[in-house]
Amino acid sequence: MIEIILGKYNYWIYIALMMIGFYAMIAKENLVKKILGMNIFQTGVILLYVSISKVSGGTVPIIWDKGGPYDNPLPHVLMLTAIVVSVSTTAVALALIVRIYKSYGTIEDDQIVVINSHDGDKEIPSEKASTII
Amino acid sequence: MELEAIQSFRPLYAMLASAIGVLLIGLSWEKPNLREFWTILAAVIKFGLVVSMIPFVLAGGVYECSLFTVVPGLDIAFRVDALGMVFAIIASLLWIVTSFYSIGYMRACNEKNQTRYFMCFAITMTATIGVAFSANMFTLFLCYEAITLATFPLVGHKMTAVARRGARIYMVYLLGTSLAFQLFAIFLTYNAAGTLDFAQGGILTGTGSTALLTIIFILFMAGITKAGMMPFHNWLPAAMVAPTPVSALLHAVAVVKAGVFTVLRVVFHIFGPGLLDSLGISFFAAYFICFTIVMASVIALTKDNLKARLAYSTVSQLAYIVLGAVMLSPSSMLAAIIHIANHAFSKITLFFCAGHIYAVTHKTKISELGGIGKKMPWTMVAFFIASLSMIGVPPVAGFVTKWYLAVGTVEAENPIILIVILVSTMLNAAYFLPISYKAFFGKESPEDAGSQQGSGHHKVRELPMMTIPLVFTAIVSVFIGIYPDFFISLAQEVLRP
Amino acid sequence: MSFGPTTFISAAGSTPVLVIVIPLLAAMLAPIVSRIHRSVGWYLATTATFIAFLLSLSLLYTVIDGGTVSYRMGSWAPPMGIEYVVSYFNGFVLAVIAFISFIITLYGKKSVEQEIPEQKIPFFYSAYLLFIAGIMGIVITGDIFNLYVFVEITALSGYALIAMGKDRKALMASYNYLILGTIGATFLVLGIGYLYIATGTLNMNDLMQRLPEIYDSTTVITAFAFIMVGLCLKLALFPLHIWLPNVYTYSPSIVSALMAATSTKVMAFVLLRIMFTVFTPEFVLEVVPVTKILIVMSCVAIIMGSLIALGQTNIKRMLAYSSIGQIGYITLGAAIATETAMTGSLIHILNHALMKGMLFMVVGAVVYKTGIVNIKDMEGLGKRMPWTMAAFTIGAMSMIGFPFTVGFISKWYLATGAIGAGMWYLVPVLLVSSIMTAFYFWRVVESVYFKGRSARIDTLKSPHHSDEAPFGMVVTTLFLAGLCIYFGLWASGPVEVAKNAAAFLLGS
Amino acid sequence: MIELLDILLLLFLVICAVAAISMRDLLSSTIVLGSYSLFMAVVWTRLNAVDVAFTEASVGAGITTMLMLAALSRTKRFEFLYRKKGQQEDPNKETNPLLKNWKRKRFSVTKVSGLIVVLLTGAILIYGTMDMPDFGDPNSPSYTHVATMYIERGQPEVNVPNLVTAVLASYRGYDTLGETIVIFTAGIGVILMLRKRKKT
Amino acid sequence: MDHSSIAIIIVGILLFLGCFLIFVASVGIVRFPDFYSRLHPAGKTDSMGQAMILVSLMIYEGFTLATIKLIIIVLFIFIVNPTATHALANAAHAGGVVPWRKGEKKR
Amino acid sequence: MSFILTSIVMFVFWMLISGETGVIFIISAIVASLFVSFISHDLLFPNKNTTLSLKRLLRLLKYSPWLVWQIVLANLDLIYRTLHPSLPIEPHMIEIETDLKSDTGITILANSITLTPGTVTVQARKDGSFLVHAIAHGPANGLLKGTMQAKIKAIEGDEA
Amino acid sequence: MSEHIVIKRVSNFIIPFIQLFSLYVIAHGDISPGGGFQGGVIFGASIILYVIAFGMKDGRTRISEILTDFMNSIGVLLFAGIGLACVIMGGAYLEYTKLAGSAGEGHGSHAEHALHLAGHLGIYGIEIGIGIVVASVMITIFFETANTQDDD
Amino acid sequence: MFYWAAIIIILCAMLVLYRAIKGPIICDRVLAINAIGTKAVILIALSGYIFERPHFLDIALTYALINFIATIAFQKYREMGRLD
Ligand code: NA
Ligand code: NA
Repeated sequence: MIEIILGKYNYWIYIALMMIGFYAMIAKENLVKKILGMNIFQTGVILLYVSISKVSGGTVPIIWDKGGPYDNPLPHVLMLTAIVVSVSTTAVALALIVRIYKSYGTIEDDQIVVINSHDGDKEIPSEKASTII
Repeated sequence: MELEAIQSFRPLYAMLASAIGVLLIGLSWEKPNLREFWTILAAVIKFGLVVSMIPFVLAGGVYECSLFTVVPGLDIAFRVDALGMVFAIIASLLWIVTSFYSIGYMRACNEKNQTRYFMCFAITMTATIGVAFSANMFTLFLCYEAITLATFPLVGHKMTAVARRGARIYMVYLLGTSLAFQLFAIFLTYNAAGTLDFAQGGILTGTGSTALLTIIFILFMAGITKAGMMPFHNWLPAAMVAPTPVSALLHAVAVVKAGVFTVLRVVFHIFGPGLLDSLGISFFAAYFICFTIVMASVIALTKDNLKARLAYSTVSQLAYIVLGAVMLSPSSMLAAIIHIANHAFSKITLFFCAGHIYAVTHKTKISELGGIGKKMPWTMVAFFIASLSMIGVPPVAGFVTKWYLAVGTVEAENPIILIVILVSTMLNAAYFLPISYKAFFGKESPEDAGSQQGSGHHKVRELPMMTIPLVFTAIVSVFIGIYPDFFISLAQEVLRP
Repeated sequence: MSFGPTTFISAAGSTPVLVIVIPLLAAMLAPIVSRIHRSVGWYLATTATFIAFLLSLSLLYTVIDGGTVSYRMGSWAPPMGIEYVVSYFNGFVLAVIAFISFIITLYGKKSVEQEIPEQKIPFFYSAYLLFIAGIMGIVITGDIFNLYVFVEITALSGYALIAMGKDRKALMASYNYLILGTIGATFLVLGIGYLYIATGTLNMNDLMQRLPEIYDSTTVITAFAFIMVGLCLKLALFPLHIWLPNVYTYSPSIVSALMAATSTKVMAFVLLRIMFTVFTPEFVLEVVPVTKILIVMSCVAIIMGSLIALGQTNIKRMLAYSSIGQIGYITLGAAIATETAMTGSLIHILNHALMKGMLFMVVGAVVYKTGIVNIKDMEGLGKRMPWTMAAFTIGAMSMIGFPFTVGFISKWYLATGAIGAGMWYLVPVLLVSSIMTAFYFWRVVESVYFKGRSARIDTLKSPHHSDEAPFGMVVTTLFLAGLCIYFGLWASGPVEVAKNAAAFLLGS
Repeated sequence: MIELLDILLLLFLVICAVAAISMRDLLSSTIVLGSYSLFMAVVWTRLNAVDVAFTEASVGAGITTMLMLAALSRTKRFEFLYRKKGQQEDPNKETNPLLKNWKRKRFSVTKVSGLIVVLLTGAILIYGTMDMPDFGDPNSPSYTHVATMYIERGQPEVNVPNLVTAVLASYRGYDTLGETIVIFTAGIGVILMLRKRKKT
Repeated sequence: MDHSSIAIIIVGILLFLGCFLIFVASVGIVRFPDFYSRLHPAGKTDSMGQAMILVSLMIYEGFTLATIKLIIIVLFIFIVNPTATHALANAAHAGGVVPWRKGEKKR
Repeated sequence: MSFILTSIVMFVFWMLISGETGVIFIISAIVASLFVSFISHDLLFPNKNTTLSLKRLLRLLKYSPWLVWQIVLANLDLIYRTLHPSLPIEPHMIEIETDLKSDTGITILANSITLTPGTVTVQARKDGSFLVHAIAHGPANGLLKGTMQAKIKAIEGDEA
Repeated sequence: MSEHIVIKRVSNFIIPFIQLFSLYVIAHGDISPGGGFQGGVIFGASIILYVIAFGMKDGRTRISEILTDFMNSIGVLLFAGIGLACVIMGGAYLEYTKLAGSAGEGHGSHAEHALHLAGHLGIYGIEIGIGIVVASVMITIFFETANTQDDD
Repeated sequence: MFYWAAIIIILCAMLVLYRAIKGPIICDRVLAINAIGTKAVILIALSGYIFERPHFLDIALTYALINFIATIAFQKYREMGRLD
């Protein structure tokens, strides 16, 4: 048991980080908070991957004259992609939030639900409809 | 004996005649006379094509036409055999008659959307012939559903709230049950038999457990709602909102007959009498159907609306056909087949009469029909003759059916069903004869008498465009009562082992 | 550089990558060249999707003739490099996606011009092409992490496209999709990470080779669970569907059509692919009882999707819930895991793409001409837009599963497959959903044809003549409607391919 | 990673994460998240993931924070929180009449079910770690299979000393193209959503 | 004692001093009563500690390319950190934050 | 002129941090220097008079040892104040006036104030006046003496 | 921000260095940490710093909207185009050594050198492409997100 | 030696983190984060020497620069309420 804990506890900390972010993503009402949570969630995942790459006694995976062992470069590559995805998603999400604030005047999910429920099922405004027909 | 089969596109041509008619009708929507000409022409050509196939079929031959394979196991294929011929000949002949009648009715009533009406009519007939000539259950199902779709606009033709409601009930029953039960039965059949092709003696023999086959049979029976069996009969009265020619079409020709025809196909060519007999479910089914027969008649008695009474009469009469089929005795099966024809001609006469009465007097209730026989003698005489057929009085067609059915009960050694038939006959008499009595001997209602005196142009006159068809069908009813040989020989062809 | 015969040959041999790269290049070019003229974006998109379609067809034929094609990016051998694998299975899906995308692009010119502000049209087409390229990349990649990358390309462009809807609810739809989509994608990437920890590889074939000996490892089981949940979120399987209705309802018409026709289907495809070609049928059937769970969930999806659709007043929302039900069909076939049922599942990817794409195109045309999205306001539209409504009727019949439409073919294989697998009790689920489908579609058809004009239509001018949607919209819609019938009657071709694909998936 | 240094680093991260999601002032949250990001990069340098650390340094601490600030500057700074009676007024004055009488519940279904989902997910993830190789195990499959190929063949085949670059640009160059497109897509997406009409 | 061990001792001393300064800065940041006063440890002591550690690294490294980079980092820190400190002070001032006066409550 | 100067500064900077001498790297270095210079030369040398800028740079180098010494003093002072149990501080704001004119001069003084004992620049204004936060009276008085201002005025020179 | 002399002056001073550093990071991606992505972000950050210090209007005169719109595409086109060039030269997508063309055929050290060079330049090319996209997109995103011009 | 230096610095960072979380005003937090940033720079530089691979200096340099930009951005946001 002790061995399991010692061998794996680092994974568990990553999982704890992920879950903190995940919780914010699904349980927070504020739209920006959700995005903050998303960032934490994703860094947790990235941490998990990067920790796979570590090998005991390994060094930075840049070839040098003192030789290996080198750490696994693949998870690093994958996680560069993941970081890029994370920042891209964040950018798009923030742009959306700006638009949402402009049209609803709030960035709280539950408040927007209230506003929407008063909105009814309006028709899609069609600029040309009246002129064409 | 092996059936002699020849490959021919003739069954397809018979369908195409009306299908092309649809296009021509649609294209000449601005010229009503031309449009009606196309209807009649298509009907006549179709009838001609069907008739041209009779000799070979009577001689024990079969036309086959395999169109294409949708996916392996699902073929669009047609096949003209004796059973199909019985249905096709009735349907195509009655289409001609109905067309004339429709023209008269629609013009007399100033109905809107006549082009749509005639187009849908032609589509329905195409699908009906498709049902008659289907070579397998898939093609039949396809055409069966096509009938439902094509008749929906006909039922809801008036587009009023009541009409829409009726049409919706019609749709829900027919579509719902066929999708839920019939399709399920087809899936199970295919899975058990590996094919859906109709074959003499059935395809399911020895393919599955008794329980499975019983379930399939029950699903088929529940799924073929067009046959109007209780408890799935409600669509029939609901569909009475349709214009009368449509009701005629539904109750005499296309829809309900497609239903009972499908039942016969299932009994004869999916299960086969032998298998059904060994399953031992037919008698339970028969008792069940007896219930329908009696109940429908009782309900019919309570209806004052003429068309509603006719509708319940249909429920009861269709049950004869199904009863005959599931009793599985030679004579009862024969009765089932020939009653398709017998009921068709008689019931269409009755509806034509009802429609004629409505078109001329705008009356729908039986209680208002006092003395109408004097004003519309041809119509009411025809009505009387057709009633006799319904009751089963010689020499009109219905008698033949009842006779063979009675013989069938004896063959099957089932006196209870015989009693049911007798009771139902009495009930038939009880709800049909008063109508004729009232028409000829009843008193005119005071308002009618008053209004007739007040204005001259309100005088009731029979319209030839409608009278001729109904007289014609009444005559045919009598004719096939006296000379039933033609349909009997076709039926024997079907039942030949 | 010489453009000799080698050029041609290598380019022809590079079809698997070109089919992705060409829409991508077009997406890059769209914002630049559209400065010339505003409609250049559309021409570019049409050309690119058309070329992609041709390439995907040629790829499909290559696969049918010569078996699975493998393309190595940078010529690196598979476990090290990224590989594209085109088999019967994904070649078929690729062709379907490319085709539908092309048709929808062809359809969308006027609709986009109306719904998107003019100066954003170039960027819109760019995002649109990225979405398509992403989806096609998902289909043919043979590397599980590359799959994730393309999932994200699709997702990001999707968020932007959805947010272009005119109603402000489109923004919230997009945002919720973003959150749930990101959770889904992150679960996917977590699962991939666990798989990588367990096996050390990302190549799907290699994974398939290396996984069986460690099937009982908790790491592998967890990986599988996370990949499944992630994908089910993305494909909107019932309890995880909550993002979808609003997305389909409030997106611009062309986006609704494109997403309805492609995205969830592709995710379902990925689900099948991972279940059966990364893991094996033995794993999903024996080691982990996932098929049993999936069957239950699919049935719930089928019933609930249809049930909720019954209560909708907005036509787009109704179609969206209908999609949720239909997705259940696809997963159901996969979960039954017999060749026939799987054929049904795969053929339904094509069929549903045709039907749903076409139905959303119809709604797009209606919105274009009238702005109507409420079913109640569609009364009497049958006379005004006869062709469009004819297409709608055909689509409706196909959704119900009439026997001369594609809908029937799917149902046929699913049902006979279920019965063949001894799960006859699934058939009632299919049939009941058919009936519910009939209810909610027929309600629309009836009000379109059998009611007088709605007050809303009456307010629009010129009631006498038909006011059809523009030619391009009508023709493409009718073309798809025609295909709904064509492939309902002559289904042997696609079914043959689907059958082979099913056999491939099940490893027989 | 059983060393004190790493435990402290991870502890720091957990504190930052909890603080970031529980702070009411979104600006503060953003700032704390920035420090989270800073130390995340330190963790990565500890794990020898130099390229990842580099990326985190430039993106996580820089761009993300900047974008958050930009977004906050155009929305609200404070999260709406449940308040007991007598507590301080909401600094965001409510202007929407629909929300005048609206109150957030103390325990919403979202919160409770969210917590359950999170705990469940975490439990499954931990279950999955049971059969994982220990941290740094040189015989783990992830190291012995493809990774070894990259390490052994990367330099001779691609001729690039930084193996991360070798894999990123060559072996998995196609992924990187995808990654580039992801960025491009984000750019297009933001333009689509936020660009103003040009003044004519 | 050879050259390198002397270097190591110097490195150690500088490292210790650097750590000490940073510690003091941290204590200051926590302990000082208001924002403006906290700027002092944050802006000066911290930078100085940072510089010392980097210088210790330079000595440890000897004269290589890395040393040049370290020098550049130190230079940048001395340009950038006071500017940042100033910017913060400025922001607080613009935001109306009033300096703490002796005798007031800590805040 | 500023373009060339920037290019050279950039090239030197590159070579200092890179140290690679391969052909590709040298070409890259040149291209990069020119590119940066092209887009940003006016940022590094906003003053048109580049000779003046160079002169100022030399004077700044002479100034820096003194500054480093002041920084060391500042730290000693702060260590004392921070660790003393009674926290001996008396924070207050002071205004100082200088006759610095150039932005560079003002910037150097502002940052020097921030780096040196007990004072942080809160505002630096165009007219050469500063608002400074002092941690105690001692450092404030040191600043008010004006030694630093004079030294920086010397860097700035009279040319501007 | 007319009053923020210190911030402006210091920003001015370090922006060129940041920019050069970003290019350095891109160019040295193959021998040390970093590469196109990191370099691109840092370059973008330098422009963001400029915008923050001097305002959006000044920022847009330096880096116009049209320029970033173009560069977004150009970067990816460069990357994807190098891949396509490899296909045209008869190789697989992104098979950089094929860029050596006929010089890379045969077995001599000359051919090997050509292959190395081609591989190297290919990687360099795509790093530059990535750098362009990332920088340009980061600038675009920041400009669009921070732009309060139309807000109330 | 470097290792223990790193540990001390992390502990200091935690000390400062207290200020970052506690505030009370937002400027306090930024100040604290700024200080944490300098600690991160040192940690990264130290890491290179703990592992004997001084590749990390580029990252440290980047950090110093980026941290500055974030602070300036904050200042602008505080003062103007916007970033453009
Ligand atoms: Na989707
Ligand atoms: Na790199």
